[in-house]
Order: sequence, then structure tokens, then C-alpha cells
Amino acid sequence: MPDPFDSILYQYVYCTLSSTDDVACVGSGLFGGGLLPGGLEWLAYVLTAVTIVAVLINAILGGVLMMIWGERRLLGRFQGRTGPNRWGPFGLLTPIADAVKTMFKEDVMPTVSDRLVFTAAPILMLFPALLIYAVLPFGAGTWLADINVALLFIIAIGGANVLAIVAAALGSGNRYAMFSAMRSVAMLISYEIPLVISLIGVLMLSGSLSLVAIVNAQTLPFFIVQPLGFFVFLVASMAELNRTPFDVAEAESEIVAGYMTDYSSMKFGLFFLSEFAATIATSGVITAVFLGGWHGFDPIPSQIWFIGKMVAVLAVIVWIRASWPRLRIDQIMNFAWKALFELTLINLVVSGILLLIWPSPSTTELWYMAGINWVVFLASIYIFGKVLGPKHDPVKAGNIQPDVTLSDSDAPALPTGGGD
Amino acid sequence: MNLENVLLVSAIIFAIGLYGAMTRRNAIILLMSIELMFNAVNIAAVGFSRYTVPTALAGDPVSVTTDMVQSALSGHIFALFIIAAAAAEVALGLALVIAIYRQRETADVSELDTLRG
Amino acid sequence: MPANTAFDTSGEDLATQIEAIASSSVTANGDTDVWVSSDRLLDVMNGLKEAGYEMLIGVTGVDYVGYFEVVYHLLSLSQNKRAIVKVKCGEGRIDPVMPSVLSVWRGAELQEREVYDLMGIRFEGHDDMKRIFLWEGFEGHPHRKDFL
Amino acid sequence: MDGTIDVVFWIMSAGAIGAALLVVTVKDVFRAALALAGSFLAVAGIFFLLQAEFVAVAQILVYVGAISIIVAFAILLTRDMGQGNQTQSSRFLVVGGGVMAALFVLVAGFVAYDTAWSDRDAALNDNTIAVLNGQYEEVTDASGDIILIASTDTDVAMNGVFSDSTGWLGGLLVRDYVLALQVLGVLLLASIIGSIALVREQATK
Amino acid sequence: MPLKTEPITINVGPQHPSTHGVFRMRVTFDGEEVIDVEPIFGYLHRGSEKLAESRTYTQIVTLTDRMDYVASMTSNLSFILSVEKLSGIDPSPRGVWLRMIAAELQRIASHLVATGFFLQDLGTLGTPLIYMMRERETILELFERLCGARITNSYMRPGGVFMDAPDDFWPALDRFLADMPHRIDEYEDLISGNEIVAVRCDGVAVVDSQTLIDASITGPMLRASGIDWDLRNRQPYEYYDRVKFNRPLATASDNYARYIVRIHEMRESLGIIKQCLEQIEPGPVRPESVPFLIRPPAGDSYVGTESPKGELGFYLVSDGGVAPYRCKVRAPSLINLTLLREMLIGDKLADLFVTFGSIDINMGEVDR
Amino acid sequence: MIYGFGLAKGMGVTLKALVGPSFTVQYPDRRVGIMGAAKAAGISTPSLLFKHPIKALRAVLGFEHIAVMPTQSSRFRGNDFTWYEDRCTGCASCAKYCPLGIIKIVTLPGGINMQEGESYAIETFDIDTGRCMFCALCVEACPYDALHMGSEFERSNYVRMDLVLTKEDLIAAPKHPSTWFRPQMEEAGYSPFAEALEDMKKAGRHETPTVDELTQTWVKDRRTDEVVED
Repeated sequence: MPDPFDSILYQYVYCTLSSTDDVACVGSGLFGGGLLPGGLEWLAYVLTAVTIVAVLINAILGGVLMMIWGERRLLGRFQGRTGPNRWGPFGLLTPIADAVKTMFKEDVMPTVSDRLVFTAAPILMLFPALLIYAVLPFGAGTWLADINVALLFIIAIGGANVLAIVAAALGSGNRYAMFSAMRSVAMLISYEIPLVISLIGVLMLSGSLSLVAIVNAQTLPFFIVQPLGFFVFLVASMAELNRTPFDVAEAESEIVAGYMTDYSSMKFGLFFLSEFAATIATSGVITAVFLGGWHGFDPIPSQIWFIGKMVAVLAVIVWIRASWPRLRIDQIMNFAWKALFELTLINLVVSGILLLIWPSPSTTELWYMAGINWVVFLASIYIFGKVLGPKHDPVKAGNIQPDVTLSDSDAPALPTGGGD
Repeated sequence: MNLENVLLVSAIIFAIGLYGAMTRRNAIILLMSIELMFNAVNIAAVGFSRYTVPTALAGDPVSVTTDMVQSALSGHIFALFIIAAAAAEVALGLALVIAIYRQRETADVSELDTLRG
Repeated sequence: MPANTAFDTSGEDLATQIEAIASSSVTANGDTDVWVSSDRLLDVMNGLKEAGYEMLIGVTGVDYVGYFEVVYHLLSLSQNKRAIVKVKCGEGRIDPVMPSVLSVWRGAELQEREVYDLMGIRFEGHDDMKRIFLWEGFEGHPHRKDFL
Repeated sequence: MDGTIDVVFWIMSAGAIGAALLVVTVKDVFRAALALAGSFLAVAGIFFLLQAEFVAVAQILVYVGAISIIVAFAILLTRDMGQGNQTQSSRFLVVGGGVMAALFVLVAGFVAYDTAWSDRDAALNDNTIAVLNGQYEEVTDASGDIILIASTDTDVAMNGVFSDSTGWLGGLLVRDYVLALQVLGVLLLASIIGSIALVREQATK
Repeated sequence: MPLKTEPITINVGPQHPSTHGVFRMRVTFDGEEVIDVEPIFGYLHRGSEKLAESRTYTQIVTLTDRMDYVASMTSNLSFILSVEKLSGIDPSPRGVWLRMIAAELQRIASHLVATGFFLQDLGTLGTPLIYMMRERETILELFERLCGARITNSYMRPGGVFMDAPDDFWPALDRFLADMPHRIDEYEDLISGNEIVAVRCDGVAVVDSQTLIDASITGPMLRASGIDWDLRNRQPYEYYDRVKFNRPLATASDNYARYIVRIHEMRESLGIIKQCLEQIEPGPVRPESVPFLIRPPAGDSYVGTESPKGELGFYLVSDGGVAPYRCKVRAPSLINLTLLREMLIGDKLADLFVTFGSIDINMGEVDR
Repeated sequence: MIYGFGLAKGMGVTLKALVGPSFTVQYPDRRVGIMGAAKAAGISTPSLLFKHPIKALRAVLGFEHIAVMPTQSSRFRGNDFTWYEDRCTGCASCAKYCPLGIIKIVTLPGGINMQEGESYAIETFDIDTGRCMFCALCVEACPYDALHMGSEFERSNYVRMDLVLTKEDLIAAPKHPSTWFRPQMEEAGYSPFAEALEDMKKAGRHETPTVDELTQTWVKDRRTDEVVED
């Protein structure tokens, strides 16, 4: 059972409601605290949880709306366009208009579908995305639960949305959706492994699975100390999120919209929502684990630091989406097994050796570790690129041989029959 | 919430798994039922770990060492090993089902009767 | 004047070339085109491909009310020459049949289907002779002069 | 707070049992798989209540995140295009299976309630109880061994055996049960190789 | 080795984001692998050839606009050349130069669309496509200055063009010519060196040049297999024998080669336009002697021209009347699809559309 | 070659676009900030703040917009026609040259001289723009420069019949003829977006076409042979 005084969020609401005589409550909470009569501490406890969950879910929805706006706006700018700007200041109300439009769309149910599974899939999809927020520390003392296996919990819950994709595919009975489901399952099983192993370096450094403890352990942000782990985690979580260049599950130029093909109205909206909620949650995890969480310098509150770092991660994800094409599914699998898996193992071995040398590193020793890790990172990326990269040299546009011909009279003889 | 209740829940889930394993003909559901039984065993193991006393600590130990404390977690270890073994079993079992499906175009175990005289 | 005709093989040259390949197959020749008889078409085309006309540029059916004519535009990449071979598709308008040149050029596949679909000339030896643009069961062949 | 935990426990148990019943009764295989995932999740909740966080998360990771998905994948692969995922129970075994399951519950319930389980709190001394509940300090005794003694300091309470079992479990796995762990690794490897060998297309075909 | 699964048949199209119009393929997959493709045409069949038989030669120009609607200038040109050959019209020099400028601009625009949608099929979320559309927009604005329309131009007439370019066209064209090389560099930076594009396109859908020739395939697809065959150079029409240009060739004959050939052809087209600007002289754009209503003598004519997609030619048969007796279009888009099945079989689902995009077809021209 | 260099270069290109200008043309109006609003109002930003605080607030919140007209060439062929009734003789050249046959002309003998065969009173002049493909061959065919392409393009409609331009519509509509195939307008420097061209004398190559000109100049220029009915 989480202690209500563990998080200042809990403490604030709980002390406002409950007339407890706990010392921690003295002087905190609104209206001097004690809105409920004595003996109703359990009710205060429940109400606190409900309030905070309600606030958080609404905050997530707001965040998703902001991200939809931000992503569209940013994508527009990356493409030299303006992006949505008609509805409200700077187009800020566009996602709300989208949401209203989505709600009023006709809810189409394919005739061959399994109604129950078809309806359950969007809900199943949203559920893991929201659960991740339960353990995210948004700032110093601002978290819902600080469970001691938080990181493992995030990975465990994050993998569950594939079940929803399979449910959507089987429920709608669409063959494009079936392709999408096959791809997602294959991709998830492959990328879960580097995703987990890439975190072990961080765990060795912080000595805990709790996100709060990991943030507190970062005197130096771990992306400096663990570049390889950071790289692999970023890539693998982008694959788990179905973001470009790993968006094969909903590749609109290949399989229309993948598992969402047959969905419309708010069912589609829920898919959309959960996708963005998961993206924001993952960027929060990256921030907490690798970017130093809420740490920053002082006048700016820690929550702002956390959200600012999250927004930066989201911007990078959108930037990549704007710039790169999509990989093919077999190449994605090759990349997971032939590159990422080995890279995580390299990271594991190097980090282990470094921790043997400096068992409890000070900040200076962390800088030494960072230096060695960066050298290993760049070298291994170079070697893997050499071994697994494209065979021709794309920068020189390899196989072009322009031959100069001035007129038809001195054109070179063409190959006649029998091959080139 | 005490050990008896936990064991009762465990027994019920085990019985359901048993029922499923006996009555269902689809090989995949068969595997699922076996997973349910594994789960029931896990519940029992973790429950025992939580509510009973390891022998090392029974009575009045002179001093409590870390080893003794860890042995209180043996049930958890059991559960973890069972989970891992179940993963292996499911992987292999489903591979078998798929292999059979490919040959016989069915996942129904009652139709797999080529050895019948 | 743009050199539009400079690359067409002249009719006489083409006629002699074809006569050397398959004698007495040429029925007439114009400035740049040659008429051959349809029963010798495959021999002629095989020979022309051997002679360097690697590419079949176009297959066109023309409805001259009394008879159908199929025009083959050939192109030689190595000699930079074009040749026009025309074949009268028998007399009359009922079920015109031609030998298919699919065995000679792969490129005839879609073009012969198009001629069949729109002009109604059937190509024997084409293994996928079905309509290409119009749906199966469409009545008539739109490019014939008697269609509408 | 104990009452709350009891309520949550019964809710979780009801969920687990109900979902398990769905698994063995529902006609559609995929719905059964979804119910199975729900049952696993509820069991994970029970593990949380039993202060086994690591086992609970491992349960979610392996059962919900991996096994359910592999089952779903297998359903996708063995789906009968004509009749979807429908399947039947064998009629003759239903009665027998039901009777046998009921008997098992009866016997097991009798044993569970009839046995006088050694109550942990009654069988142990105060020091040990405090240690097991996580209120302890590490002290080095005269012979140099680390022993644990009861502490009244609430700050260390969070690091108790059951409230932070992860570290203790890690110690157990790599020390006492290291052989079993290695054997398990070999088992997993063998099962992976076996699965690949089974579903691999014949090269000669 | 992939899991062997039940073959799945999917109707891709006629309404699919990547079929470039209303094209339909009945594709059979084994897992992700394509094992059979049956292309189905005709969803945009409008009977242009039949319509042409009841229209005057000038009116047919408007029909040619609507065949390959992303390259209507080159369609115009091909038809006009055939009419000129049929009726023996000598075009006026300034008209010819203007037609060449228009055709080369159209070639750039068409290649921009082709590569843009090809990259869209690769999954680039529209970034290169939108960049390329930006430059295409500049070209379309140039066309608007030239002839008042952006897509369906109807700019050319037998004997030349209908109207001289306005004064503000030339500075705009100069600006475009100065700006475009940097834009092409930008595309190359964005995409040509991109490793993901390289691994996606290298060695996919390789067809050897002999098969291509046998299947009558022309244009950039043929040049991407190393065959130096460009009608502008081999069989010059217009004044292409008075300009010098390189013909980019690639030998790989895969999707990447087809893409890179188009990118380089855009640079060459810019060079051709510059040379046209140097050589163009004032004068009438259409000879006075050419009547509005043309009555060519009986006979037939065929002129092959190098459209952006391959050899485009109009086979016209005249019976001496104001309308052609028979008008047949040798459409590169249709004929380049001959090898579609061979190119796709054995590839993955994702490469299906990439390969399809690399062929660069236009449904208006396929179905006519 | 370093693996990843091409990817980074591609990201550099998009980054350049992020900070570069946007090429979006906003139509029919454009959102402006406070500076843009001041510029559109023709006053300096501080004076806008003090004189029109509500407008400034709206601009800051992003609600202020100014109308934008897309830049079109003067030759732009809109989906509209401009017709000068006085110049039209009812010869129906346009109807004859329309590839789709969508121009419907009904004439009565009459007009200026009331002598049959010289001029006609126009009873009906309908152009079905719902089927028109705006190839402008009718404009090219008009010997008297009576029919011009229009520059209007906002003519979308819910009723198909409303797309038919009748004689009355054409007379009533403001005259913004496109300079397509009208070199005399280009020489005069006329821009259809700047002003309307109501004066029919300026619209054509001839101020008042006469019967002589019909028979001698224009028809001979255009036709070297006899007009043949087909």
C-alpha cells in the first residue's frame, strides 16, 4: 500500500480532506485541512486517490490534445508549411474541433466483425497507456505511486497494447488489419528484449528499479553516462510506439491504416488517443531514466523541467517522423536482432566492467565512465554500420554513370540482343 | 485475507484449469487451461511464502541473518521459476499446435487420432 | 522541318528484308510501311526480331469497315530504326483472328489484350486473351466503327 | 486498512475466477485468450496484495505481455477461415470434468481450512517478526557476520523483506538458486530451438 | 525462414492510398511475401481514342491534356508532332522553342510528382513530396502565365503554340532556373543519401535490360537498366538536336536506380531549358499559313516522343476529313506495367507499392 | 562512409525548413499577429495598441485576419466566362468549336440592319459550366472577341442547374475577362484582378465590327478553305 505521505500530491489533497492528527499534515492542505470529520480517514484516502486520478487523466487528455496540435504544427513547419492555424489562437483549438468532429462521425461496424472484441479493442489499447502514468514522477514529490519495480512495471504494461492490436484485427476481420497485427506482434516480441536489456546499465548505476530512485541517482544525466543504452532504449521504444521509421503496423501507404482501418468515430478516437498518450508516457520514461528527470537549476520548478524535457523528446520523435522513410518489417526484425541486441550486450559488458572498476562512482568517475562509454558507442555504431549498412554508398549516389553525348551522330553503340 | 482464503482461490482456479484441460478440444485452449493451473500454483506458493514460517526462522533463532530472511522468499522464487518454465512450455506447445495445424488443418485434439488402431 | 520521318525504314528496304526472311509474305508496301500476310506473320516477326528490331513499340487495330488491319510498330535500338508492319486481318467483320506475337515479344501482352478489348480482334496464341479495360460481359467492341 | 485489503482481494479473486471460467467456457478462442489475459492481470493484482511486487510484475511481463500475445499470434495463425475461431467442448467430458473439478475444490478447501497452518506472527519472536515486516537494521556481530535486528526507525521500513523483495530475490537467484537458474536458462534456450525447429519449413520441400 | 501461412488474397485498390489513382491489383500473399499479382485496369477508361474520332485535330489537344494529367504538355507535344507529320505542317521556330521549354518544364514537374509519390510510398510522411510539390507549384505557375491553366494546358497547336509567352514569364523562368538546382540538391540531401532509402530500395524489383526491351518498356525505367535510349537524343524531334544534354544512366535497374535516374534527368532538363533560352529568337509562334481547321491528306503517321514516362506516340490515320479516322495512343504508362507481375512476385508487401511507384504510371494514361 | 550520416543530413534539411519560411498560401484570409495587423491597417504597432486595443488583443490571440487574394496570372482561365453582348453577332463559332457541345445559342434574324443573314438577335446564350472543361477553344474561335474567359473561380454550388451561365447571368456579371488569347489586352496592360472592363470597345481588337470585317478580314485570316459542315 503506498503511503499517502510519500508524494506531496497525495499529502496535499489528503491533508485537506482528512482530519488526521499526523504531524506531516500540520500546516499543509487547503482551508487548514480536516474537511471530513474524524474517523473517516479511509474515505479521505479513497477520495484523494479518486481526485488525483481524475485530475491526472484529464491532464493526460489535455496533454494529448496539446501534442496533437504540436505534432501537426511542428510537422507542418518541418515540411515548410504553416500547419493548423485557423481555429483559435495559432490553431490551438484545432484538436478540440477534431475531437468534436470525431465524436459526431457515424460509428460503422463491419458486418463480419466480432462485436465484443471489436468494441473491446480500443479500450484495451487505452488502458496500458494510462497505467504508465501511475508511476511517472512528474517533479520533485509529484507522483502517484513510487512502487519499487516501477521500471519493470512500465515495460510489462507497455507491451500489453499489442493484445489490443490483435483484438482489433481479429475483431474487424480486415486483412489489412491482420497484416498489421502480425507485424506488431513480431515487432513487439523482438524489441522487448533490447528494450529491457538496455535498461540494465541504468539499473546497475542507480541500484534500484524505482523511477524516483533512478532520478535521484542521476547526478549526471544517464544519457551522458550510458549513450548506448539511451540510443537503444530510444530506438526500441519508438518501435514499441509504432513511430516512424518503425510505423509498419499502421503504414498508410501499404496497409491503409493497419488495425484501425475499419474503425471510425470515437472508437478510432480512442486508438488515436491511446497512441498519443503512450507516446507522451514513453517520453516521460525517457526523461526520467536518461535525461535526469526533474533535475534542473533552481528558479524554474521541477515540474516545468520535467515537462520541458518531455517536450524536447517529443519534438525529436516528430522530427524523425518528418525526415525519415519507413523501414520494411524484415529489416526492422534484422535491425532488432542483429544490431540492437548486440549493442545492448556490449553496453552491458562495458558498464559491468566499469562498475567493477568504480563500484560506487562519484561525479568525476561518472565523467570517466561517460567518456569510455561514448568511445564504445561511436565505435560500435561505426562497426555495425559497416557490417549491416547498405551495400552501396548512397552518399555518392553510387551506381550513376552519366555519359555525355552531344548529338545522335556520336552516340555509343547500344547493346544488341543477348543481354547487357 | 488470510492463507486459507488465498489457498481457496488458488484451488478454485486450479480446478477451473483442470476442467478446461479435460473438456476443451481446441489445443490452444488446452494450453491456456494448463496456464491457469500454473497460475493457481503460483498463487499458492506466494501465499505460503507470505503467511508461513520458514524452518530456519521457526522457534527462536539466536540471530537473524540475511540468508534466513531470504529463505522466507522461497515461495516467490518458486513462482518465478514456474513463470519462466510456463513461458518455455507455452512457446513449445504453441509451436506444436502450429506444426500440427499445418499438417492436419485443425487444432482440435480429438481429431488427432492417427495412432488409433 | 523536324526529322520526323528520318528513322523510319523505307518500305522497299523493309519489303526486301522481309522477303529474305520469309519469301512471298509481303503483299504490298508503301513509303514506310509494309503489308504482310497474316499466316506468315509469326515467321516475319521472328525474323525481324533476329534482324535487330528488338522492341515492339505498338500494336494497333484499325477498322477499315470492310476489313480490320493490325499495325505493328517495331523499333530497333541497335540500328536506331523504326519499322511499320501492317497485317490485313482477313475479309469481313465477323470474328477476326490474328496470330499472337506474344511468343516473340513479351511486350505484346497488354497491347494485344487492348486491341482485343476495344477492336474485337482475337489473337491466337495469347494465353490470357480477356478484356483489359472493360468488364467481362460487355457487349461489343467500342473502337469498331459500327459501335454507336 | 485490513478491511480495504480484504475487499480488494475478493474483487481481484472474483475477477480471476470469473475470467478463468470464461476461458474454459467461451466458444470463441480469441475471446478465451482475452479472458485469459484478464485472469492473469487479476492474479497479478493478488500478488501485489501478497506483497510480492516482483512476482506480480514478472507475471504481467511474462503472462500478459508475452504469453497472451503468443497465444493470440497462434490463434491468428491457426484460424479457420471458414468458421473463424469457434470451437466446441467435448460433450461427454463436461459432466465428468465438472464433477472432478468440484471434488478437487472441496478436498482442497477442506485441507486449506482444516489444517492448522503455523501462524507466522505466533510462531516467531518479536525480533524476527519485525525483521520480516521490514523494520530492521543490519548489524555486524562479533564473528563478522551480518545479522539483522529489529529497528523502530520508520525510515528503513520501506526496505523490508516483503515490501522490497526485489533485491532479496536477486540475491537468492544468483546465490542459492544459481544452478536452477542456469538450468532454467538451458530449458528456455532448448524450448526456443525446439519451437523454431517445429515450425520451420522443411528445406527439402 | 518465414512462417508458412495460408495464402491471403487481397484486393489492393481501386481505392487505396498508394495505387496512384484507381488501379486495382488482386494480390496473393504468403505471409508478407507476394506470390501472385493480377493487375486490373479500366476504372478510368473514358474512351479518349473513340472520342478523338469525332473531334477536330485542335479539339483533340484538349483530350490529350486529360490522358496523362501530370504531364499534359508532353502529351500535347506528342500529338501535335504526329499531326504535323500527318499534314506536313512546318512549325515556326519560336513555337518549337516554346514547345520545348514547356515540355522540359513538364518533364521536371512530372518527375517531381513521380519521385515525390515514390518516396511517399516509402513512408516518408510527405516531407519530400511536399517539398517537391512546392517546386511543381512554381512550374504550374509558370504554365499559368504561359497559357492560363495549370494542369490541363492545351497550350500547343499544330504549327507551334497558340500564343507567345507574356513578358513576365521570362524573368519568372529565370528565377526558377536559378533556384531549382539548389532544390534538387536539397532533395538529394534529404533522400538520396538516406540509409533507410538505400536499404529499402537496393536490389528490389531488379529486371534485366533484355527483359525490359523485350517487354517494350521505355523511358527512365529502361535507362535505369543501363540502356542508353532516349528518343530526344536518338531520334531527335523538335530542336533536340540543337541542344546538348547528358543522359543519366544507372546499371542497377532496381528501385533506387529508377529514382536516381529521374532526379538526374531533372538537372539535365534544366540545362536543356537554359540552352533553349539562349537559342530562342523572336518571331511568330504559329505560321500564318496553318488553318484553324486542319484537313490532313489521307494517310497515317506515328511519331514517338520521349514523355517523362517513356515513349509516347500517337498513331493517327486520316481519311482526309477534319477528324482523324483512327487515333491510337501508344501509352507508356500502360505498357510499362507489362512486367509488373514479374517485378512484384517474391517481394514483400511493403515493396509492392514502392515498386509500383518507381514505375511511375498515371492512371489517366493507362486507361485513357 | 559513416552509417547514419545520410540520416543526419536529411534531418538537417528538415531543420532548415523549420526555421525557413513557409510557402503556404492562406486563402481566403490570413491570420496575422499584432505586427501584421498594424501593417495591414497602415499604422505603426504602438499606435494600433493605443488606438485599437481590441483589435490588438484579437491579433495577439490570433483571431485577427486579413483577406488574401491569390496571385494569378492575367491569362488565368477561371471557371467563368465574360461575354459582351454588343460584340456578339450570334455566329455560333464558339458553339461549333466547343469539343463538348455545351454552348447553346438560339438566334433570331434581326439586329442592327434587320436584314437576314447579316446579324442576329440573340435569344439564348447558355454555357453549361458544369460540363465545361475550360479549354477555351470557344474563346479562340470567337472572331469578334465577344466571348472571353473569366477570372472568377469561386463558383461552387449546391445545385447543378445553377452552374449553367445564361445570357442574363453573363450580361449581369461584372466583366473581368482573362487576357487569354487576347493579346490586345495584354498590350494595353490590362489586369483582370485590378479593375473590371465594362467597356466593350476596349475588350476587342475592333471597336465596332462590321459585316465587311466579318467576311474579309477575320474569317479569311482564320480559314484558308471553305467551312465544311461535319
